[in-house]
Amino acid sequence: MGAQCKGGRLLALLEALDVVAGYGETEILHGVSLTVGDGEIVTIIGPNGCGKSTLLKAIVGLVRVRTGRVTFRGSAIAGWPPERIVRGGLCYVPQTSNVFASLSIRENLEMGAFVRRDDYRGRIDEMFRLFPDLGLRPGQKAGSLSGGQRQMLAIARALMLDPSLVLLDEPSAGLSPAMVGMVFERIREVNQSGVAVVLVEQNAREALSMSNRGYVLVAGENRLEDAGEDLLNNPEVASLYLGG
Amino acid sequence: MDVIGIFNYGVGFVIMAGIYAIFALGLNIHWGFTGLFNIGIAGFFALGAYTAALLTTQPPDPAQFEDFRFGGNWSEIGYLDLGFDLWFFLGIAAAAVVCGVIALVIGYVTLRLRDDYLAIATLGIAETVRLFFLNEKWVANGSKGLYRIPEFLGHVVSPENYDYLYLAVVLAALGVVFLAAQRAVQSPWGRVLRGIREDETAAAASGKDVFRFKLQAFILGAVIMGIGGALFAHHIRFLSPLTFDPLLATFVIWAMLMVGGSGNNRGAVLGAFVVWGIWTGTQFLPGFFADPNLRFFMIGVLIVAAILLRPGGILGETRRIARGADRE
Amino acid sequence: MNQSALNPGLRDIVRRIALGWTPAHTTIAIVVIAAAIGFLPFVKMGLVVNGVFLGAIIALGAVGLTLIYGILNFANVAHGDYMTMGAYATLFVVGSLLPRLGIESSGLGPFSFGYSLLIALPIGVAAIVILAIALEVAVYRRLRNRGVNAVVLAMASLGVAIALRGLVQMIWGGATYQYPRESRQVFQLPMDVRVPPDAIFIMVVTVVLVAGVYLVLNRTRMGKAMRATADNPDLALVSGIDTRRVVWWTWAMGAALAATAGILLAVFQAQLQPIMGWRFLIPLFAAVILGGIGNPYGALVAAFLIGVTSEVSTQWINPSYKPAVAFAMMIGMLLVRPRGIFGGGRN
Amino acid sequence: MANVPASGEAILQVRNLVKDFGGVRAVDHCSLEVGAGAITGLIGPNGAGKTTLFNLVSGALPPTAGRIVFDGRRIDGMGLHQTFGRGLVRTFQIPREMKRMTVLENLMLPPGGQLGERLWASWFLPWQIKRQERRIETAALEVLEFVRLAHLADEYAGNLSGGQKKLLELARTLMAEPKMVLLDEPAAGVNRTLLRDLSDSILAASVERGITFIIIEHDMQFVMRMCDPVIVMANGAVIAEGTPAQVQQNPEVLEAYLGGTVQGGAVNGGAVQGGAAVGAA
Repeated sequence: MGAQCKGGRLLALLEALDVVAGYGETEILHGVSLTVGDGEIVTIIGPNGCGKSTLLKAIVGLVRVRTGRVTFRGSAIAGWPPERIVRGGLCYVPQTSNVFASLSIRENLEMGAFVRRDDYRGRIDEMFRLFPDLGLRPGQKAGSLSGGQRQMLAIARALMLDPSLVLLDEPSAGLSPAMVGMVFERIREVNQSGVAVVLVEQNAREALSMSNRGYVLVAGENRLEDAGEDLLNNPEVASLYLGG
Repeated sequence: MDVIGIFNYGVGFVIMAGIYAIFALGLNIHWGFTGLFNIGIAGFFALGAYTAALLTTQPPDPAQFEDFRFGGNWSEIGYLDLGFDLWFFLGIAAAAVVCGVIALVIGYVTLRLRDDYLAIATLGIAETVRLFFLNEKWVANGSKGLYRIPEFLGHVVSPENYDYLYLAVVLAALGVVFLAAQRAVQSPWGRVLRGIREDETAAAASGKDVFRFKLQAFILGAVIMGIGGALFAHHIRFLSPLTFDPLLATFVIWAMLMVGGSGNNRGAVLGAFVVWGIWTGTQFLPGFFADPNLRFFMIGVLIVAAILLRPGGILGETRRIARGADRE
Repeated sequence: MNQSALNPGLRDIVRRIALGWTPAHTTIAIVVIAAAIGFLPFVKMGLVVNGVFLGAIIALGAVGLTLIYGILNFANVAHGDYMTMGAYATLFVVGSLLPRLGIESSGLGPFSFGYSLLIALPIGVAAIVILAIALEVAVYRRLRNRGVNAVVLAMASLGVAIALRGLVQMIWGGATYQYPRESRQVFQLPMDVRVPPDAIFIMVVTVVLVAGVYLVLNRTRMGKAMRATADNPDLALVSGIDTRRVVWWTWAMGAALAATAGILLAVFQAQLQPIMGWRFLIPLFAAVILGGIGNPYGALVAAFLIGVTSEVSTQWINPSYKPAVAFAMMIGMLLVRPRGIFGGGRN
Repeated sequence: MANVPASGEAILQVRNLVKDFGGVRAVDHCSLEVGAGAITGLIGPNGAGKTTLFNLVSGALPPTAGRIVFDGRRIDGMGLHQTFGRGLVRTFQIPREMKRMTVLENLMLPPGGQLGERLWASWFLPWQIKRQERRIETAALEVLEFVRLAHLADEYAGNLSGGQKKLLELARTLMAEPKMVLLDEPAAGVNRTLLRDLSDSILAASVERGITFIIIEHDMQFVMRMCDPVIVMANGAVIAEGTPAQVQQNPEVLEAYLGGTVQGGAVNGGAVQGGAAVGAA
């Protein structure tokens, strides 16, 4: 197992320990653990159906955690409703239908700031600086945006709360290669502004190359954990994907 | 009331409850087995009743009701009068056919769409039927109503004993409808309906033409309601558009099915007797409790409570255990 | 085949309120308006104007009904009885409560009703809003938590509708009532158009409320959250939107609009009956379906279309067939374009 | 890229199939052939369009363009129940059992040509129906034996475990006596014991009944053990096809899973045409 590149337990921003979760009678996660430090980028990869997306949903409260602990900034958040978790500064971008298609760009961002009581107009301008594409026509309906723009809008919506951690579920899915590069570039910028990022990705190469650490899940269990670059060069990863 | 009075009251009660049980069986085909939401039972009720009445009732005195020209003229065609009350059966058959045809049209338009469109369409047809009979005075005398609807074999029995005869007629009809409904839902046909109710897509993936089966179920339920309406007409013997108030022609029947147990034909019949018992029984309660509007209120509460507390009703659906032909 | 039935994971709750206006809509609008203008010479203007007033009342009810349909995703069969309750609650205030406080009036200026009705109206509306939220907590939320499908929710609303009407009859009986009123002169306009002053009041209230709905949906946080929830309930949840409050606001707006529609209907037809709301359901649902389920602007346009058409139809057919005309329009629409005039609704 | 599968002739041909959802193209000029009698694996990263392809082939969704030929007949544009009638049956990723019907009843539903599905027959021909019912019941019990669910015959289907529901799905398709079965993630969420039952049942159905299978699955061990050939989809099109070993060693496949660079995308683009060429061959 790879080295833990963080100072100690207290510094962990998010810590999931032996999380068991699933839908209906089907158990998808059989005890998965995950640690994210302040300001880190952590990538989770693994074959389809290994439970990557379910893990994110369990953390953010969309899927019930049956056993195990999830702590965020020291408080145990397993069992909290999503909106309470979100208010605490942990935001989540689903893989598909992650924008309100019938709302305008600006309204989408306002919805991202729904729990904020203060004046968030400055934050919207910040998002427009970070994602200049979005600022061009803030009145445009999100449904008419291109795939890449939608993805950016989805990330920007999640950032409206000024979170300390965002969970991104396959932000590159279905995008053209050029767009993928752009989205990853933005994610790096977001991270540089001090936000920790958890990425669930198909696009393992690109994602791991910019991550501090990576996890490989297989069949709802942790299989590998290592620094991003090291994982990338690990031949075991390929065999995990294609069996044999 | 003396013993005979109570007994006669009981006969009247069973006749009405039996007619309602037929409606509950029809609704059970719609909702209980197929999941079709029909809130316009009153429409089929009225169509069935009027159709039967118009075919059997003597034409009116033209001097008295100038507008009323149509009703009953057909029953004068003498050569069909074979000395036996053939018109009674023709009326029931016609009531069934008319309701079936209307159901075919409504179902054809709405059953491919979202489930709740059917509800809105049945509501609309009930209102349209009511308005038709209210306004088209030439058909059925409008709001003044149809009088003197003949009794089946009325000349055979003395008037004071007539209810016994009609009780037998209603119970026989209920028996036939019950057996037909029971056989239909217990056959593979009913299995397809329940499959559609449980999961339409899965039923389609099992090779069933969902639309066709839904349409058949909707028509069969409506036909049963038409028969119920016809029997009602010959029992009450006076029809006006006001007779078919949604309360007594739609809501009560829903309460009967929900209380008795949707998805179970025995439950539908039981529910009809229980709810009709509550409905007629409470009028003997003292003071406030006898207020018919309290009963109205309670019917609504009963439906909501059944959904919330006991979605299966009193009996609920029985699990169909394999007949065990080749087992053990 | 219902497409959402293929996505069981998302359940059947992903719904959108279509607010887009495309060139196709403009074309349809132009064709309809052109046809209407071409038809105009054969039509009595007075009927058109009456139809607009009727359309205003339908619009109030239908906009609320379509919001509930779009956001809570079921056909609220009790909507008409919320109208009835609103009318009767106001009757209680204006007829019983206020007179005890010495407030009695009728015939305010050109209107048949008095200022006491203007005091009673918001009280009656508030009562229905509270009633709607109480029913949400007592009935609908429990069923939704149980994960029942839309038809069972509609069933429950049928029970609610019956109970509400029973309640009205228990308290007021089946008799016909009126708000305190005085007969007033009707404004005579050219082309045999006659406008009762009350109708102008109805129009003003409708315009104000519909504009209010527009502002709430487009300018306020909660209104945008309502649109967001209708669009994508799961995403609304993870965006931190308090969906429970969204549901309450939806009921509150729908019930307030319904209650107002009920009161205005009672003013317009100068009488209250327990069945008035139930009978009104058909034009309401016709407007909702014509306008595309969940689309308040579609419902608005469709309401006036239905109001005018059914009123104008009385030139040739018996006036009491007005609901049947609305019903026929709805069936015609289902045959041709099940998603409504603007295509925004869902099938 | 591998050649056309060795086993049998093509029972299913898909040509230039396209499906758009709004602005998103889920299936993009997809072409493939499936040989009769084979167990074909269909793999690919999330969002590759595998389930959409199933929906199109089975008639749950209409295609935007392209054509589908099954058993010598065009079936694109048919509905679910029509493709079923031609012997093409599917399962769902999340099992869709009839919850308030028993396991046995669930299985007695699919057989086609049931006399008792006619209303009049249910009234007037009870004996014939009873005889037919007995036959179907026997067949259903046999299938239940076959998938090792016989002890649950009278249980409500809604009360089964997730894995048992997967078995029930498979059993349901077998009841239809199909020519071809599309299985959508049959192994997901199934525990190891039941998984063995499941793969045994599929293999036996293939060998004993000659049924053609196409299986979408993410459990690679399962795929590699069961399927030959394996077809790989990415971005809505076929990018590779071959024996499990060939696919495992194909660098493009790994690229598709681990994420291609810009060059990788170009390679994928080339492979799409290659896939089409294979289909046409």
